[in-house]
Amino acid sequence: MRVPVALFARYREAVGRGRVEVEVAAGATVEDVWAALARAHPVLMPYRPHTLFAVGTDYVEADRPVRAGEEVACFPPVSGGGA
Amino acid sequence: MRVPVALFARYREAVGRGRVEVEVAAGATVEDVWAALARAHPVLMPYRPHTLFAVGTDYVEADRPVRAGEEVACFPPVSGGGA
Amino acid sequence: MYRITEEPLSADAVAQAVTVPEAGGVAVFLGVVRNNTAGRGVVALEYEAHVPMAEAKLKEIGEAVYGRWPGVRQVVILHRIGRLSVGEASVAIGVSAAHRQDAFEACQYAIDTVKRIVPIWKRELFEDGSAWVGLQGESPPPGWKAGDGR
Amino acid sequence: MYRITEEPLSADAVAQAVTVPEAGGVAVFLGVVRNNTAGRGVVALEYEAHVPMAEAKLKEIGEAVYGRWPGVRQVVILHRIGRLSVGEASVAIGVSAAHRQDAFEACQYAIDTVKRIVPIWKRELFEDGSAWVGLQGESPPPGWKAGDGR
Repeated sequence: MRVPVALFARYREAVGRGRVEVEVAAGATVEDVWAALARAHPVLMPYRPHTLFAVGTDYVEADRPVRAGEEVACFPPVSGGGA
Repeated sequence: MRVPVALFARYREAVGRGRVEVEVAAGATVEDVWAALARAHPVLMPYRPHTLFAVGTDYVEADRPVRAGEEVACFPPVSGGGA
Repeated sequence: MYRITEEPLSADAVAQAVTVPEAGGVAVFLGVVRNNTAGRGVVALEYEAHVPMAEAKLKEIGEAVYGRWPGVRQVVILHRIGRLSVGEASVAIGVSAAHRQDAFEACQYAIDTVKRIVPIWKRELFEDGSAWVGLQGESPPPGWKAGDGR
Repeated sequence: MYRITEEPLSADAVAQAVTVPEAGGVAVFLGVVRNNTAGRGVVALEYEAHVPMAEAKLKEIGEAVYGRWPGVRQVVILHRIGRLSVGEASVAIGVSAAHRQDAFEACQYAIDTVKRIVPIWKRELFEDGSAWVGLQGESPPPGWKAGDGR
């Protein structure tokens, strides 16, 4: 299945756009989506240890299965809020 | 000597004005000023236990001597500041 | 800036007054006139101050803040007097600091100390009367007559 | 009110939004763009957000506040995105409560939690370059080449 992936901050800049699609097998997890993303955009590989994942408006663990139609967001640790 | 006395809040209301003068002996203390004030305005007497005193812009103890030309302020516990 | 004023207070005024290029956090406190005290409906409050002493005490509080929190950049404390309606601010405090923890702590210390030492008094105006707020009764204790006491 | 916005933020906007007749204390926090980070001159910041998720998280934070501090009356959390100059506010939080201690505690909890969980990122623009802020390096580690890794 094709899974849309949203990228933010340095991930978006590294890839050159904020939204890509990856192809994964049915039953794939968020980790599988990341692996497909990093294969297509190897510049992201070193970021994996601190990467956060979200589906919809919630954080998810990497072992969460992705259902058809869901978008996965990948991004670095957050840094909003000011001082 | 004549000592000007400034009154605030319920003390001012009880006496009917915010500034009075009392006559005390040279070397009188703040407590003596209060006593003269309360003699002239007995309505103030029951307030003594919680009364605060100031000279200039500083709180003072009741046993502080009053020098000629100083004004003594007498007032109830403070209640500014909102919630 | 430490001032007793009859003019309305605003959060922006104190926030802007303490915003400086090296401060990253600004904490503001507003004390606002509530519509009730212990369930009794309040229409307005009247604040009265020993103005020169009150301004001196506000300044003392600000200087104590700079001493205790070296990270604090600017402190502003304003207190309004006169008649205030429900929802209006009686006190406005702004504190800026490089880091937010200092700003919060110092702002809280400032309002706690304002309430404790600054010679300001308030009277609550109810629909059916009024009362000075504080430790003493609303009037001489029941049964007391001029001439009692010492 | 929980919103990600490109418009300037103000202390008054959040203070007024949380002022209600039964609240006597209003605490406001503004996070403001500082002119330096660890001594390096900052010209501006750029904030970027996962907007729908960020607004959902702001709302979660507000609901957590109501749950933990029953005395809290109103909570507003606004975060600005886009390019901000030194002295402009990136985040504005307002909390009203019957008593001030609740307002301070809840406001501090809100900003602490915003920084921890809301998907917003900032990049610092220096006179001589820029850098994303956060745990990861500014770019892939030195010596890393595409094809390394798994």
